[in-house]
Order: sequence, then structure tokens, then C-alpha cells
Amino acid sequence: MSLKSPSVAPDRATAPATARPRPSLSSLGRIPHGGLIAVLILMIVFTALRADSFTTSQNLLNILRQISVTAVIAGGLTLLMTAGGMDFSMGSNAAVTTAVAAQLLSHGQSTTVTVIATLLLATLIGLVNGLVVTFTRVAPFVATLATAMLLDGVALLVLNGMSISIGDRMSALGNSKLLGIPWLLIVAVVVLVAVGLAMRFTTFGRDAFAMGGNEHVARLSGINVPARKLALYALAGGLSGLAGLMLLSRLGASAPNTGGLQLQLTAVAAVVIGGTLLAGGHGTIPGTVLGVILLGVVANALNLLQVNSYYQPVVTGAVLLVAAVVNEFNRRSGPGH
Amino acid sequence: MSLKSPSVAPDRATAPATARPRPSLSSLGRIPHGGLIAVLILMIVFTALRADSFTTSQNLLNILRQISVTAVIAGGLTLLMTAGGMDFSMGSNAAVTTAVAAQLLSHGQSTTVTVIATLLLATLIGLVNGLVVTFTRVAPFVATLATAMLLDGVALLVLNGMSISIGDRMSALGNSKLLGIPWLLIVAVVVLVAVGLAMRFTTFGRDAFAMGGNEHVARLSGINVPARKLALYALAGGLSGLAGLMLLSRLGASAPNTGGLQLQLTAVAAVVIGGTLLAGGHGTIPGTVLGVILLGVVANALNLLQVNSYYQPVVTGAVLLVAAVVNEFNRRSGPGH
Amino acid sequence: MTGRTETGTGHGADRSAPLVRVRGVTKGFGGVAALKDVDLDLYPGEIHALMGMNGAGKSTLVQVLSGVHQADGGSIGVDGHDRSGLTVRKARHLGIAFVPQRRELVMGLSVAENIMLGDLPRRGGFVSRPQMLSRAREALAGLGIEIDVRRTAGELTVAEQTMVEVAREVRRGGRVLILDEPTACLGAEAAGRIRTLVRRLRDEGVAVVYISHYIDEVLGLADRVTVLRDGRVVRSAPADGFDAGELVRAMAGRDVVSHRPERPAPADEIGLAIRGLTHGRSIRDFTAQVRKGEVVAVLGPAGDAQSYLFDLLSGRRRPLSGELHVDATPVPMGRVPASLGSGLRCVTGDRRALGLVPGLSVDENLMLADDRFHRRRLHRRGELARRSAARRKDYGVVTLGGDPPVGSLSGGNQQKVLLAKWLETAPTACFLEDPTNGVDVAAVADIHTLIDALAARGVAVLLASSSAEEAMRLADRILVVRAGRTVAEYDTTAITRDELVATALGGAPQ
Amino acid sequence: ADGGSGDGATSLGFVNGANTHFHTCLLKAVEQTAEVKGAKLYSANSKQDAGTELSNIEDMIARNVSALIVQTVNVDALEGDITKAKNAGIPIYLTSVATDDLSDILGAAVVDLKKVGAMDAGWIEKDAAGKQVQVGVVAGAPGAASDLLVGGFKAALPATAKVVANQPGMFNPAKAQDVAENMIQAHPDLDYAFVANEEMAFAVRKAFDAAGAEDVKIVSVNGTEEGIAAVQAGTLSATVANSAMTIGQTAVEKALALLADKNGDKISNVPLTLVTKDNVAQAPQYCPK
Ligand SMILES: Nc1ncnc2c1ncn2[C@@H]1O[C@H](COP(=O)(O)OP(=O)(O)OP(=O)(O)O)[C@@H](O)[C@H]1O
Ligand SMILES: Nc1ncnc2c1ncn2[C@@H]1O[C@H](COP(=O)(O)OP(=O)(O)OP(=O)(O)O)[C@@H](O)[C@H]1O
Ligand SMILES: [Mg+2]
Ligand SMILES: [Mg+2]
Repeated sequence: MSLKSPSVAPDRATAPATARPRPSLSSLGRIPHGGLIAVLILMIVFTALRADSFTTSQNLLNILRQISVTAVIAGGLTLLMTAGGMDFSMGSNAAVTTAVAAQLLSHGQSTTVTVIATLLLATLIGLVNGLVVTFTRVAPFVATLATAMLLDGVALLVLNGMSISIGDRMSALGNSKLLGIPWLLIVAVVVLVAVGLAMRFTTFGRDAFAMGGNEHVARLSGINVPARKLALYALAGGLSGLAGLMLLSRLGASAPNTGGLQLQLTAVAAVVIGGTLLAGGHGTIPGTVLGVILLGVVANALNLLQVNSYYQPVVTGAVLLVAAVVNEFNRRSGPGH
Repeated sequence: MSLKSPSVAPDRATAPATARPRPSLSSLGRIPHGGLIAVLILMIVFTALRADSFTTSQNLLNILRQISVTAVIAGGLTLLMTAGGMDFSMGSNAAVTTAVAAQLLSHGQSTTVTVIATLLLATLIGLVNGLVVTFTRVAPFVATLATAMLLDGVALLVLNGMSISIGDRMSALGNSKLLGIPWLLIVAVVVLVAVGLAMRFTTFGRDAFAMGGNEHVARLSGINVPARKLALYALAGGLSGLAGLMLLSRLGASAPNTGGLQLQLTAVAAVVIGGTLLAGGHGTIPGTVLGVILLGVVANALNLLQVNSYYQPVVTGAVLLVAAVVNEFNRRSGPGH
Repeated sequence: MTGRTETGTGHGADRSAPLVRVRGVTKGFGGVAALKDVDLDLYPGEIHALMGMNGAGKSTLVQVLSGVHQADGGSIGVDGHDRSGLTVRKARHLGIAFVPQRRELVMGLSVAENIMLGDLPRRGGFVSRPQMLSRAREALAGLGIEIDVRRTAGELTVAEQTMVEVAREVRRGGRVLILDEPTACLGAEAAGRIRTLVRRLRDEGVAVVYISHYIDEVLGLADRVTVLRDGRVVRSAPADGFDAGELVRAMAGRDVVSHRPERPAPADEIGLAIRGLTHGRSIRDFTAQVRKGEVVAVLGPAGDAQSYLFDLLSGRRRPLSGELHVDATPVPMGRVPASLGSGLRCVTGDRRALGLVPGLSVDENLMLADDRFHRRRLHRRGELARRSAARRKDYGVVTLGGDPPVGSLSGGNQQKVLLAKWLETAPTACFLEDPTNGVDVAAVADIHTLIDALAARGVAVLLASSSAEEAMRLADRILVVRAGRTVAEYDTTAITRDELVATALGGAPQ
Repeated sequence: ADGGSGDGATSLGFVNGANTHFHTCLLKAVEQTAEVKGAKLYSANSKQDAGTELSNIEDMIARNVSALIVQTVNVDALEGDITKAKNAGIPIYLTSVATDDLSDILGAAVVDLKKVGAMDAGWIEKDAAGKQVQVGVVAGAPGAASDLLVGGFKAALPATAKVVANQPGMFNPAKAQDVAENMIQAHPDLDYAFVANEEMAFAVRKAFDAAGAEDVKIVSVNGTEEGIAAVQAGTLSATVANSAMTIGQTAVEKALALLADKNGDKISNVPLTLVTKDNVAQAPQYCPK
């Protein structure tokens, strides 16, 4: 419980916020993620007033396209963390995928083959994480931190330290639109909606909550916990792969240090800001989406507002902190929806 | 009058987190961290056979000097994580310290003033983390991830993006020795021993275990949990500052991106490999020390063995993974629970 | 025992000055009230029992008294000073000690450290381990408990944990001692010791708040009884003003009768057979055969063999040796799926750790197992609520508000959810551990009826208990275990409760 | 693609690659020159992340600047950038590197990294004067920049000079210092060391001195004030000055010129100077005040 916010009455494990009345902001309290939404709206209004280019549909589409890669990873991570797992290697997995895909394409493989092959590879990598976590008792964070390093190296090896361009292969995915909506965004939305629905409306999703909430009970209730874990880690891997391909299609090339830890940390930040507990048992896709959007908007706003590049991390950090605090002040963790 | 029967506490079986079986008084005879030690010895033997320069006392001292900065941060983190806390901003805090110290020194402040001022600053930063974590319900990981970003920016601002040299001020600490032992190493050892003793033998330390194990109980037991948390985060901050000064004294200059996330992740990796639980309630300094040494030896070995730079992260990650797995198996095969 | 006569001493205390004075306290959770305008006076040298049905608000009230929760309205006075908005630490400084309903120990630390936590003995800034151990031993010895203080708290059985917690609070002393269902999961001897201790403290002038569901225990122990119903005080009077019947009526608002009904004679074929079950010191060569429609109770002192049956039968843990047959087909042991697949349903006595997912809603917990057995792919709230409604009703699950997280339910209601979760999954055979742990009188009766019905449906029921009544009330046959071995077997018709207690448990009731 | 800012003045978007000393000076130079030239400047920083770089460029396009100046985090990450800029009809000017196909870009202020490495190698050749010597390399982070630099260096070394160690310093002084300590340990009789930038070079110097290898001669790259001072003081033996200031100025001036007249020549090579004790005076200014 220490990784969650400490609750005043732990015997009511999932009702921490109910333990102390919070008169201030109680109006927001009813709305889930009220705090996050408030901060987000503030950010948007402020930026819109200062930089007119912000509200142009072009810019808004940019923001959405820019966050879609993170969104896909964050989506998978939300489900995994809700089930009490953790994959710190998703960014690096994505990096490996970009590298391998770039190599395959530049060696004249067809896009279809490449996509299928790399997605399989990424899923396999996720599965390996799953095997380690499930069949040894190594803490997920530890295991995947190690695999993250390992995969970063693998990506370098695959690229042999060079950058590999794929010309305009896959650029359809990366740059063109459907009915004015970027393909990348469509993919991200599909993934998030799918994961969101799965978490809310399928037994698979509910099993994740049960496992994250109390793994013993899950097992005793007839849930095949090991199988579920493997599936979840494999899924996380697969989504990392997808994110990798999206990244590649955007950049048109794979270079060392693409994706990797940077991407991972952004995704993790988005997920936890969105209210998913590191300790498992609670998580929501809407929260994650808000987290991802917030980060995207901040980054964009900082550019449009011409904030000195040294101040940018300062502001980003500050906004994250404020968002987290405001959010906690009126969080009502229900039975995980 | 009814007589009721108890149920087997799941902690005796395989409950997660605090209930995870751990080397303790109940499992004497078995070497704690056996797996870690085994891997470490293997690494050492292997390297010694392949690179004769490895075993020279000079090289061993190098390794120890190189790890001492990480060691100080890892030491503070071990105590904090044992108490159920987390500070992901220690590396960035160190970066800020190096930057500020470099500025002060280059603006002709005396070393004494600089050291005191920066240590106070670092402690203050830690304290702020503590305040956020204690008085809002933001999860420590989230809060300190945000402050980490923030501080990285602050470091850039302080340096104004340039690297600032301090000539040979402080180089006594950074490069000279006492009876053949580098000062940096001495500082690190003192810190680790102090923290280790505190954790084992002082109320402060035992209270940390209690808070990490079950914060509610700690509170019920009349432990002043908020005060303790503030103290722990402040301490973590202070030690980050110390680490920062050590880093500065070694480099003789502060450049952008010194310390920061890289340093943080290395420290975290060392701590968790050493068997400290992210969930709190368990942690040992010996474990952390082993973790730090393992990472140091691997890095050194990779250089001496002239490993291709692309393979270096692969090897590091693999070694970490193996160490973690072997360590858990060794624990598992322990007698009883 | 002679609880009645002892109650006299309580009245020796000065009636004019209550130590703690609670006035018009209200407490709500998410808008719904758990306590409504509650008054309470605690006098030094008095044992004040709180009684009420599950969810009546007992725990909430004492949690407010001990600063775990802050009241929404009303006042709390301690020796005349207003202390509204107590925090845990303030309460402790005022000498209010609290043993919660839920076990609260640092599972990773040693028993000694748990007992001494908050004031570890120091010498020269360092914790003095010898002193810590000796003082902890004293504290336990004071209650006549033998537990190695160097053991890790996590290794203890729930009973042992309770004793440790009581010892901890007693050692810390204080003028008010609050015990929330301390005997709910204790064996006869342990429970007896607790009561003796409580009397001693009372006689030393401590004000004791004692929560329990056991009528006879309360009547035998308390000087004053306050009855809560739906968060209101319905009656508060000296204990001698009550008799069992009234007390039950006050709590339930109706009469509760629970007598052993006529069940159809058990069928001949064996529903559940256990042979030569052995696991370390815990349980040795245990053998039992339960016919379909038969209820067999395994009765033993707290923490004896019967407490290990759940882990072994559910497949959580592989026994060193022994075999299990359900409906005449052998079941591989040490594998949960195998155990479930055989149609055996094991209901733990440790609902918090092994029974429920606190974060999930009541309905989801109710249907958790069933939906998995039926391989349901989809999860719809409305439809789930419809399916679980019947179970809520049959098992009398009371919640504040629609479908809250099960973790927010009162102890007894959680227990009902747990039973409903398992008993409604069409079992061939059932293993029940402590089915009425922490459940109120009315619910106990209901649950007993449900178990009768279960047997009547032709299910083989194995019951692990250390409650002689429960065994006598439910079982056809009773196996008595001791030190991991089966020492006797009785036919319920062939023995009286007192004989059973005398021969089996040694520890005579009060 | 003109008149981004309302007053019709030319507006430039500068996307910087990171926050190192070099990048900071580059930014300053670009800002100052833009001011002198009366062009409105928007700047952003990609923090060494290709994805961020692309986002930054999109943001600049959204702002409809007259031209983009890009200090890329990575040569081939440019692929996407250029496509984007092209589709938006916004000309893009590159610093430090150039693409093979010049048709899509407005122009580039190029630093020939191979040549930079080669110049350092040349100095070693001259200094070693035919003796058999051992050379250690502390490279940057794996990637094009470091590889070109080190590649050029190795290629130009004489047969008598043998590269006995080549390890990555990750452009991070702390890491470089560790690497150097270990390197001198494994190769006590090292004669020369090539370090991929001066920040690392100072750290390497410290490591060598601490190991009593004061006589190992270090050659490096940049020509920062500190670097030149170090050459003068002899702690560094030689460094190749590729002035960030010059790059920045060239970039802005050329970009504006090319906007005015598309068929000026696109590539301008940034002058490189090998700075040694003898010619510190000729060292160009590295960073604007
Ligand atoms: N008397 C006791 N007091 C406390 N704990 C006990 C006692 N008896 C058994 N246990 C616990 O029950 C478990 C059973 O012991 P043992 O390890 O021999 O079974 P096991 O078959 O090895 O378990 P597993 O199958 O999980 O490895 C142990 O974890 C031990 O901690
Ligand atoms: N933290 C909480 N959040 C939501 N509801 C709560 C919380 N704590 C208690 N409740 C509700 O308040 C009511 C009173 O609970 P309480 O635990 O006081 O009952 P109780 O008298 O102790 O019952 P039992 O005898 O079963 O322990 C119950 O309906 C319970 O569901
Ligand atoms: Mg075992
Ligand atoms: Mg209760």
C-alpha cells in the first residue's frame, strides 16, 4: 500500500479519500479526475489566450498526432499496472521494433511482412518479460528495468549505431489522414477504446482488477493467474511494437536513442498522473488519456508560448506536480471504473 | 461460550509485498543475497582471467571511487524505500547541487560556504518532496518524478546551458587519498555504514521498517509518521546534495546533463537488485552495497574487456536480470518459508 | 464463571464524571450515514459493551473514539475537555488504546518489535534488543501467552496475532481500552484469558469498550451494554438490565431462533474423502470421510490442524503426503484448478487475505468465482447486479449505498459476501472454515440455515471450527483434533456439548 | 510560405537539438544574428529526441514561419522533418549536417565531422613523428555524429599509431572520466587520446593525471573558451575549433539570403581550425557573449 497514497483507514482499503472530509474542491469531487480536467482546461485557456496559433485545427491535430505514440504505450501500461504488473521496457521494446522494422524495410522486405514480423517480435519480447515475472519471483519493476537496458543495447546492435532511413515507406500511416484525421491518431484511439472497453466490460479486464487487488483471491476464484499474466505482458509487448511502428512511420527513419527510456517515462508519467496505482487494483483509461493529453498540451504550449528551453522541463514538472496534487485532493477511487 | 478457530495467515504461504519471505533471523545458516554474491564472484573471476589489469589494486580502487557517488544516493534511497517512500528526483537534486556549487565557486565563494549552502539547499529540496508526499496524497513516485523533471530544468537554468569549471577547488575530495584510500570512497563508506547502523539499531530505523510495512500500524503505535517522513525525505535530499558535491569534486566542472536521470536509474537499479522492496517494509544496506558494486564491476569489466559499445547495455541488462533471477531462486529454495 | 457478581465493582466508580463523553456524534461515508446522533458515556472501572448487527456502526464508533475517523458532527469530551477532531496520536496521548477489528501488525517485523513499536527501549541512542525482547516477553507473559517473541508477525496465526495486539495495547496502558471483537477468532483458552485480563484492567480503573457478537460472553462480562442499530443507539443500560432475549430483540428488532432442523439422512456414497493428510508438524495423518448430505465438523484448539485444512484442500499448498477424493474421483493436491474442478469449494476463514478483493464492488465479489466457472466473457454492471441481487437478499448483505467496494463493508457483511460467493456455485463438496466468524446473531442463524439447506441438497460439508456450539448445531459427526492428530470421533447425537468441550478442548467455557 | 508573423517581417523557426554547451552557444548565435537581421525568431529544443524534433517542427509549421533552421538530433531523423516541411511548403535549412539530396532543403551550414577527426589524427601523426604510438579513443554516444568523428580520426591515423582502446563516453563527462580511468588502467603506456568533445576531454585529463599519466597527450573537438585555455595551458594538446557562433551566424545569414534568392549555393562549409599551443591566437570565437 505504500506505493499508493497512504489511506487513513486502510481497513477500508479502497476508500482513502472518504476517510477525511475535504470541504474545498468538493464540488469537483463528484467528477472523476476533476482535478486533472481542471488543470488541463486552465492550461488550454491560458495558452489559447496567449498564442492564437494554438487553437488552429492544424495545431490541435498536431498535438493529437504527437501524443498518439505515447498514448498507445500508456494504454497497454494502464491495463498491465491495474493487474499489478509493470513493464518498464515498453519504450525500449518500441525502439527495438523501430530498428528491426527499419532494417527489414531497407533490406527490401515488403511492408506487410515487416509489420507482421516486428509485431510478433515485440509480442514475444513482452512474453519473455511475462515469463520472467511469472515464473521467477523477481519484482516486475526490477525485471523489466533490466530488460529495458538490454533492449536499448539490442536496438543499437540492430542499427549498428547508424540511422537507417525507410524513405517514404509507411509514410501513409505516419503522415496522411483519413477524413482529415491523422491515421496515427485513429490507431491510438482504436487501441485506447479497445483497452478501455476490455477493462470495463470483459472478464479479461475484470480479472486484471481482481489480480491487481488480491492475487491470492484471484487464483482461488478460478482465474488462471499465470496465463493471464503472460497474456497481459505479451499484450504490453505487442502494443509497444505497434507504438514503435507508429514512431518509425512518423520519423521515416530509425536512429539510435529513438523511443527508449524517454518514451517510457513519458508514458509512465501519463499513466500515474491519470490515477492508476503502481500497486495495482485500480486504473482507468480515461485518466490515462487525460494524462497523455495534458503532457502533449504542455509540450505544445511551451513551444507556442516561446518558453525558453531551460524553463520547459521546469514548467512541465510543475504542471505535472500541480495536476497530481489537485487530482489527489478530490479523488474518489471506486471499485475501479 | 463460543470458541473460534483461526485461519492460516496467508503470509505464511506466498503473500506479496511485505509478506514475501525474506532472509531474516528465522533463516540463519542461509547466506542472504547468496545469488547476488554468486553472480558478482562469477563476474569478478571471469574478468580477472581475461584482463589482468582488473585485479590491480589501482583498478579496484578506481571501481570503488567510481561507484561511491551512486552508493551515497543508493544508501539514502534504501532507507527511504524501506519506509515505503520513493524519491525519483535524487539524481536531479544532485545535478542542481553540482550546478549551484559550481556557480558559487566560480563566483569566488569559499568552499566551506558553498558546501554548507548547497547541502542546505539539497536538504530543502528533499524536504519539499517530503511535504508534498506527506500532506497531499500524491504517490511518492508520481510526485518525485515530477520534481525530477523540474529540477533537471533548474540545473540547466543555473548553468545557463554552459559547463562551468571550478578549477582545482575541492579536487582534494575528488582525487586525493587518505592512507591510499580515495576520500570519495571514505565518504561513501561512512554514509553507508551510518545508514546501515541506523536501519538496524536505532528507533528511527526500526520505525522506518514499521512505516513501510504498515503505515496505519505505525500511526496507531504513536509514531509521528508525518515528521518521520519529512525527516526521511530531507535526509534523502541531503545525501543527494552530498552526492552532487562528490560528483563535482571529481569532475572539477559542472556540465548540463551531469547526474540527473541516469544517476537516478543506476541507483534505483542497485537498490532493487539489492532486494529492497518498492512496496516498502524491507530493505538492507548490504544488499544495496552488493548491487552498487555489481553495477560498478560490470561497467569496469566492459571497459577493460574492450566490449563493443553497442554490447555494453546488453551485457549490463543481462547481468542485472540474471542476478535478480538467481537471487530470487536462492531465496525461494530457502528452508521453511 | 461469575461475571455477574463481578459487575458490582464497576458501580464502585464515580458515576458523576464520565471519562469519555460522546454527544450527538454523526459519521457518514460518501454521503450515507454510518452513525446518527450517537451518545455514549465511558466511566473508569467499567466494562462497556457495544452490541449490534453487522453494519450497525460499532467499529465506526470506536474508530471515531480512537481518532482513526473524524466525526462529521457532534462532540467528544475527555475528562470534561472537548476533544472533537481527535487524531490517532492525540487519542493515544489521552490514554485511549485501541485493538481494531482487523488485525493490525507489521507482518515483516518480529513479534517483539510489534509489541514495543512506538517506544522501543533505547540504550545510548541505539535500540537495546535484549531489553526489547524481555519487555515483550513480559507483556505476553502477563496474558499467559506463549509465543516466541522473535518470530515474524506474518508467521502467526490470526489468533496469535490477536493476542499479540491485545498484549501490545495493554502494555501501553492507558485509561481507555477499546477492543473490537477481540474474541471473534480466538479459541476457548485464549478468549478466557482475554476476558480475565479485561476484568483485571477494569478493576484497576480502566474504562473498557468491548465489542462482541456473543450474547453470553457480553452478559457475563459487561457492566453496561449499549446497543446500536443502523447507526443509532437503541438502548443503553446496565448489563443486569438485559437478558439474552431482550438483547437480541434490541439488536435485531425481532426474535432470532436457531435450532437444529430435521435434515434428510445422508446418502450412502462418499462425497468427500481425505486420507492420510500430513504436512509437517501442522497436521499429521488426517483422515475424514464425508457422505453426501452429511456435515462433519473438525474441532480443535485455535491454530491446530483444522486451521491448515484450507491451504491444503484449496490447493494453495501441497501437503507432504495424503490424498483427496471428491465424489469418488481422486483429486491431485497442491493445484487450485484441480481442487476447483473437482467441485470442491473451500471457504477461507481469513476473508481479508484469501477471501475477497477489497477494491472490487460487492456484486463483483459475489459473482467472482461463479462467472469464472461459467466462462463468462462479458461483464455488464446492470446484468451483474440482477444476478447478484438474489444472493445479497438470501445472505442479508447490508451496504450503505448501491454497490460499494467490498472493502468498505462491515466485517460481518464481508463474511456474508464471502459465503454467498462460494456456496452458490453448485458445489459437490464444501469445506467451510469458521463460516460465522464475526457475524451477528441473526446472521449466524441465517448462515446455519443456509448450511443445513446445503447439506439437504446432498452436498458433503466439512466444517473446520473451534466452536463447540457450531459443531453441535450443524454437524452429524465431529472429529476432534489435537496437536495435528485426530484424537476422537463422536456422533453428535451421542454426546452433549459439555462432554464435547470437556473432552475435546480441555479449556472449559466460562 | 512567407509573412508568418503579422507585421509581414520574415520569421525564422530554429529547432535546436539538445542542451549541451555547443547547442547553447549555437542558440545564442542564431538569436543574435536574427536580431541583427531584423528577423523574428521562434526557437524550440528537441532534447536529443527525434520524436520531439518532429513535433517541434510541426509546431513551427503550425506557426507558419518563413523558414526553418534545424540542428537535428540525428542525421536521418531529418527524413521526416524534411517531408513535413516540404509538404507545408516551408523551406528548411540545416546546421552541422546535410542530406545527400540537396533538392529538398534550403541549404546547410555543414561541419565535416570526418575532417574534424582527420585533423586531430593529422596532429598526432605530426607529433608522433613516425614513432610507434598507442592511441585511446573516448567516443561520444553511439550514433552518427560520434561515428563520423571517430571514423574520420581512425582513418587518418598513420600506420605507426595503433588504436588500442575505443570506448563510449556518452558525451557525458562523468561517464568519460570513469571510462578514462579504466582505459589508462588497461593500457598504462598510452601515448595519445582522442576525446569526442572538450567537456569530456577535461574529465579524461583529470582521470589520466590522477593515474599519473600526465604525459598522455589529449586531442579533442570544439574550441570552446575553456578548450582554448586548456590548449594554451597544455592540458589539451590540440583541438579542432568548429565555432558554434560561426555555424549560427552562417545559418541565419545564408537562410535569409537563400530565401531572397533561391539559387545561391546551398552548402556552406563551416571553417575548421586546428588549434595548438602555437596558434591559439587564431582560434575563432566559439560562443557569443
Ligand atoms: N507451526 C507453524 N507456525 C508457523 N508457520 C507454519 C507452521 N507450520 C507450517 N507453517 C508455514 O506453512 C508453510 C508450510 O511449510 P512447508 O514449507 O514445509 O510447506 P511447503 O510444502 O514447502 O510449502 P510450499 O508448497 O509453498 O513450498 C511454511 O511456509 C511455514 O511457514
Ligand atoms: N470507509 C468506509 N467507507 C464506506 N462505508 C463504510 C466505511 N466504513 C464503514 N462503512 C459502512 O458503515 C456501516 C457501519 O460499519 P461498521 O464497520 O461500523 O459496522 P459494525 O457495527 O462494525 O459491523 P460488524 O459487526 O460487521 O463489524 C457499514 O454499513 C459499512 O458498510
Ligand atoms: Mg516451502
Ligand atoms: Mg465492526
